[in-house]
Amino acid sequence: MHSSAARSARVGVVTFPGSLDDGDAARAVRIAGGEPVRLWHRDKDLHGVDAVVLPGGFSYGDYLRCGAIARFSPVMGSIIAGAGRGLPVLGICNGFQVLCESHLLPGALIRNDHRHFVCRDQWLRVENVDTSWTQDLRMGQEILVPVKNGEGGYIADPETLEWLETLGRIVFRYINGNPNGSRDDIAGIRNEAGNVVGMMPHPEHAVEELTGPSVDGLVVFTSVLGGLLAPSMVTA
Amino acid sequence: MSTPAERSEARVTSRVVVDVMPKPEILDPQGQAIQKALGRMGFAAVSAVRQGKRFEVEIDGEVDAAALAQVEQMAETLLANTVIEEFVVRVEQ
Amino acid sequence: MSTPAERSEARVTSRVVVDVMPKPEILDPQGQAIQKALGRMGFAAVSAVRQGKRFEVEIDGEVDAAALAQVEQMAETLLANTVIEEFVVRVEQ
Amino acid sequence: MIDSVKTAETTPGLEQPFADLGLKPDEYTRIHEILGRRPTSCELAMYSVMWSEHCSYKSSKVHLRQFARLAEQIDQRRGEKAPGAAGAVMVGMGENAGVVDIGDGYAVTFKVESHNHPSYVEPYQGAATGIGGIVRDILTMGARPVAVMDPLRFGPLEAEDTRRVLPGIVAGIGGYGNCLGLPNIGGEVVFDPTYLGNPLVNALCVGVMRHEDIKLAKASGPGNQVILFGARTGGDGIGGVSVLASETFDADGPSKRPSVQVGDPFAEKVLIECCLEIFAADLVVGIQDLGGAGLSCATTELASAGAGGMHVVLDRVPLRDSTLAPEEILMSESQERMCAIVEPRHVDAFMALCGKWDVEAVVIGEVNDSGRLTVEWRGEIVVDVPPRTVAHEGPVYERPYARPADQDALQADGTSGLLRPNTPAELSTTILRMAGAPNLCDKSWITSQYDRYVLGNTVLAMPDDAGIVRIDEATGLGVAISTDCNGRFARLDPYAGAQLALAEAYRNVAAKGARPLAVTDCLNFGSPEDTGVMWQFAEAVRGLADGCLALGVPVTGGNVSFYNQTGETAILPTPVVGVLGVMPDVRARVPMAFATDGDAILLLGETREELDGSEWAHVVHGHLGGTPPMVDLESERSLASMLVEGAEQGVFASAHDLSEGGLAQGLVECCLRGGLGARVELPSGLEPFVALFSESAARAIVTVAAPHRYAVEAFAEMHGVTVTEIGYVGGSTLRINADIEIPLADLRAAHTATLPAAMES
Ligand SMILES: Nc1ncnc2c1ncn2[C@@H]1O[C@H](COP(=O)(O)OP(=O)(O)O)[C@@H](O)[C@H]1O
Ligand SMILES: [Mg+2]
Repeated sequence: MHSSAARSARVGVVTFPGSLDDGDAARAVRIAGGEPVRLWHRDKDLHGVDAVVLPGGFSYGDYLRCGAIARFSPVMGSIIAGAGRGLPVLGICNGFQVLCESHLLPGALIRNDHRHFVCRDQWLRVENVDTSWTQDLRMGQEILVPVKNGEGGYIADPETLEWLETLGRIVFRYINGNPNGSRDDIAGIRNEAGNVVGMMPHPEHAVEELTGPSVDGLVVFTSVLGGLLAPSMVTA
Repeated sequence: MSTPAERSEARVTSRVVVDVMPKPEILDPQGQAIQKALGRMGFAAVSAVRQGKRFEVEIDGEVDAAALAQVEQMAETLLANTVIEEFVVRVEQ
Repeated sequence: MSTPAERSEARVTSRVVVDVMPKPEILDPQGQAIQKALGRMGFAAVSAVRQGKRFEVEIDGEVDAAALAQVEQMAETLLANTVIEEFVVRVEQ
Repeated sequence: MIDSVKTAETTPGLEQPFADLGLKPDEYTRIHEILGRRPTSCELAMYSVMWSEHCSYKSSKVHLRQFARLAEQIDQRRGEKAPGAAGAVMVGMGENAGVVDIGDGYAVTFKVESHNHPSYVEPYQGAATGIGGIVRDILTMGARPVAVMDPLRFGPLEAEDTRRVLPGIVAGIGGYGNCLGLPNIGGEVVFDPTYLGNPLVNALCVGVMRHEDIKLAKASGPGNQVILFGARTGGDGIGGVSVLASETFDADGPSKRPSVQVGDPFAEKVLIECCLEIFAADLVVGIQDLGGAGLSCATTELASAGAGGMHVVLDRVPLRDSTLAPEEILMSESQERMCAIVEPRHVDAFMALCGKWDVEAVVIGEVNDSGRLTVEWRGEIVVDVPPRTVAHEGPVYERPYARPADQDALQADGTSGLLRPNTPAELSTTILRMAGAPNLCDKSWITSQYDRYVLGNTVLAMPDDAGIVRIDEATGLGVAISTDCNGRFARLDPYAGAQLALAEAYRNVAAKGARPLAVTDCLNFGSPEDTGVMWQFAEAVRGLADGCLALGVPVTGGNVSFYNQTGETAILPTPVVGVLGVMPDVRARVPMAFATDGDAILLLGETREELDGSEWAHVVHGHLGGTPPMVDLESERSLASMLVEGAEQGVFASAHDLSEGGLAQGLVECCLRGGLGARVELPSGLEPFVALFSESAARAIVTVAAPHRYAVEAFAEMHGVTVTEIGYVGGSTLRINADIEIPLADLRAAHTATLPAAMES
């Protein structure tokens, strides 16, 4: 796949106090063939990672608004700056919420319309493969990954929803049932450059036959690693 | 259904506000989390924060004593959990 | 750290209230769910409910213009998500 | 005016409200004798809360001793039969939770506890803090908590109060457990009228550690520092232990609201991570969580297990509410707090880790060898007691018990006279009705509110027979747990009922391929002051102890919850039993879902006509009477051996234990889980109704692909298990004999509609 000289790509996984799926995200990176690097919320230094995952959980308890407090942590300052320079960033669930609160992605996530936490296996349709995190998926491909959230309803003002649609910024959509009242069945979106993706479902929980409903989530991680290892992007 | 934005419509609706706050003696993890965050962000003068809920209830017709009593009852039974929260009902000026 | 129970202590603290509500153009599923529940419970006169948040911020010292400006800034940056919410800051009478 | 030890000495005659604190006159007198003077108000608070039923086990102690002997008895037997590391009890009863060796240098600790009364008063917070409490118990042992479970009991599904209590309890369990990042891997939901004014919220947690990491609640080493860390102390649940756990509610129910504890799961999450780093750096010599009875419990237990003496300066306790009195600080049940004993040279490192996680920590005292626990407040000594007398030498009651007068009549009133479905149409209707009955219906309205995926090691979870978590990614070593109890059986015969609960949990674990190792239990009963209830309790304990001995699984810990009753009516005796099993490689797990068209369906075990206390009698006739199914622990053992060995050899495509609802319900569940139908021919010689709905124990259904048929027969013969081939997997209907055929879609509709309909109308 890549020359033996190439080091494996280093993917940072941030731990905020209250992060829960950080270990799982790191495991997914490892299974995908990358090297996970744990990043601490108070540490501005990104330790030279090639990409970053903001994992699921309840950062700082998420009592105010999901992701609202994490957005002001030192590590986020560096990640926001990095994202501006093209650093691939994936926000999963709470990570997605942090990305919205950071204004790296538009819109917001609000309490599920049925007002319960929901954990279930969810079918998604891939709507955009032009991102660092979905380039190895197929357009229109249907994948099965867990969702688990209490505040997963994606919302934005009508104009934003419209341009997300017309500009192809919707990356994943819920199919066979919307688990949380997300507008337009939106499960994941991207920024303009395609390096930043936020998604409510949990690809890191679908990387092993033994523990997940499928291994469909693995491709999200191999996508970014593949991109990083493409010769043009390997840092000398 | 009318939304607050439409309250100038012909039909008369009135707005009653229900403020629900954690009882002072009850632990308020939300408030504590916010206070700490504000501290980290440099807002040093804040000595305490409490987070509660605010409901805006639109009622058909004028707010009379009967209507207020109804809202009191909604607050008591649904909007607030009186084991750990207290509430205030008031008509928006 | 002082708790609200200690408000009457010698040190002067003032309370500023921040009300945060979903913007009118943003769907409020929580409000809708509450309205439905109220309907089921027999409160028929309710035409709409919106749910937001209420923060009580205790500030050391008197509330002057500078303090209010600080709270405005807290609301803008942390307490409200201005993408979907609007807020009002006021001094508790 | 501080009621110090000095004041107590000079005012011997002061009248004290011991009765309001739940102390009996003779208990109060004993405190005088112990101290040689009247207690100070702080001491009175401590003794009253520590000698309450909840903390002292004063009514149950004499019975629970049977469990304490078990591990040794079993070890002796096991020593002769099957030597091996896994299964040894490393820490037995009496600590915060028992610890079991599972091999490869790993140990697991697990325990189930009740939070029944608080959850009735304030369902969300009551259930949430129930999870918080049991997780801290597990953490305290030095383990990383890895999963939770929640056995629940409610009043009738359609009752108004159930619609208040159930959603709140479920949201609280989810809200707290999800935020801690602990997968919920199973539990129970049972509805019965006796729980209407007294729902049961039991919470189980399991944790993992390396052998060398086990921690004990012990304050040894004079000069060592006592550090209180975690949340600040507030007025939560003051008197909660004695008032909430020892007295029944007034007739007017929840309108009278005692103070409640509010949980902060985020604080607990950082506390967990902080503790695990502290353990990893080996910075504590002893540790104890603050649960019921708060500081009173933690300090007296730590002190009496260690050097015997401790001095605490109460003024140093960080408070959330500065108006708290010293008595209240000692009794406060504020959540998310821990108490550690740390050598002076490690205090700085300890504080640094707390700082890293933003956890407040304060040195509140020091260990000494005075043999006394002394507590100082505003410069005066307000407590000076021998700690053992508080923590371990509370009153012990030999409560009188007697078989209730109506027990014979109850047992005589069997189900033989009840009208049974007979025609294919009637049987068909009954199968559908049962599939949708509250106790048998799909529980995903509840369980989908729980995160089952977090930590990435959940191999099986609800609705499968047992939850399984992987412990070692490299080897696949893992554990399986199931909790069970049929309170109706326990009501008909508490001795047999407790054994049936044990047998079911044991069988559930084995059906997944795990070898059962150890037991935890939560004994939920009515008032111990009622001789009939006390008899139920004594019988259940005796039954469980005898059963555990027979099955070779020791009880490593548990919990007793008394006073579960509304007015004079006690709940069904509910000895919830949790069985933990080990799997050397979790890849061998056997799910319940029918897997492949054409696989043979085999019924293992023998079906007798046993319908007394059955779900059918309950659902269709509202009847409870007769005698429960026969207990045959030898058969349970054989069946389990066959299931485990078969799983290890990979011969089963699916396996599911049979219990409530019998074969009919078992088939429905396997079909719906796999989305595959079945063609079943009921064994001849039994009335079809009996074959379908009898609840005989020691049974399971397995499916087997053709190449493994012979091996399964061989295993069965080796273990003496009766095997009956009853059909094969296939189609989109459940067909039974020639004349019953129900589309899976209809079964699914009936099975899944019940809870949403009840909760969302
Ligand atoms: N409160 C609950 N929390 C989590 N899982 C539950 C709960 N109640 C029931 N379950 C799960 O639903 C499934 C069916 O429960 P039950 O009917 O008691 O099973 P069985 O009779 O086979 O022991 C099991 O997997 C059980 O763990
Ligand atoms: Mg069961």
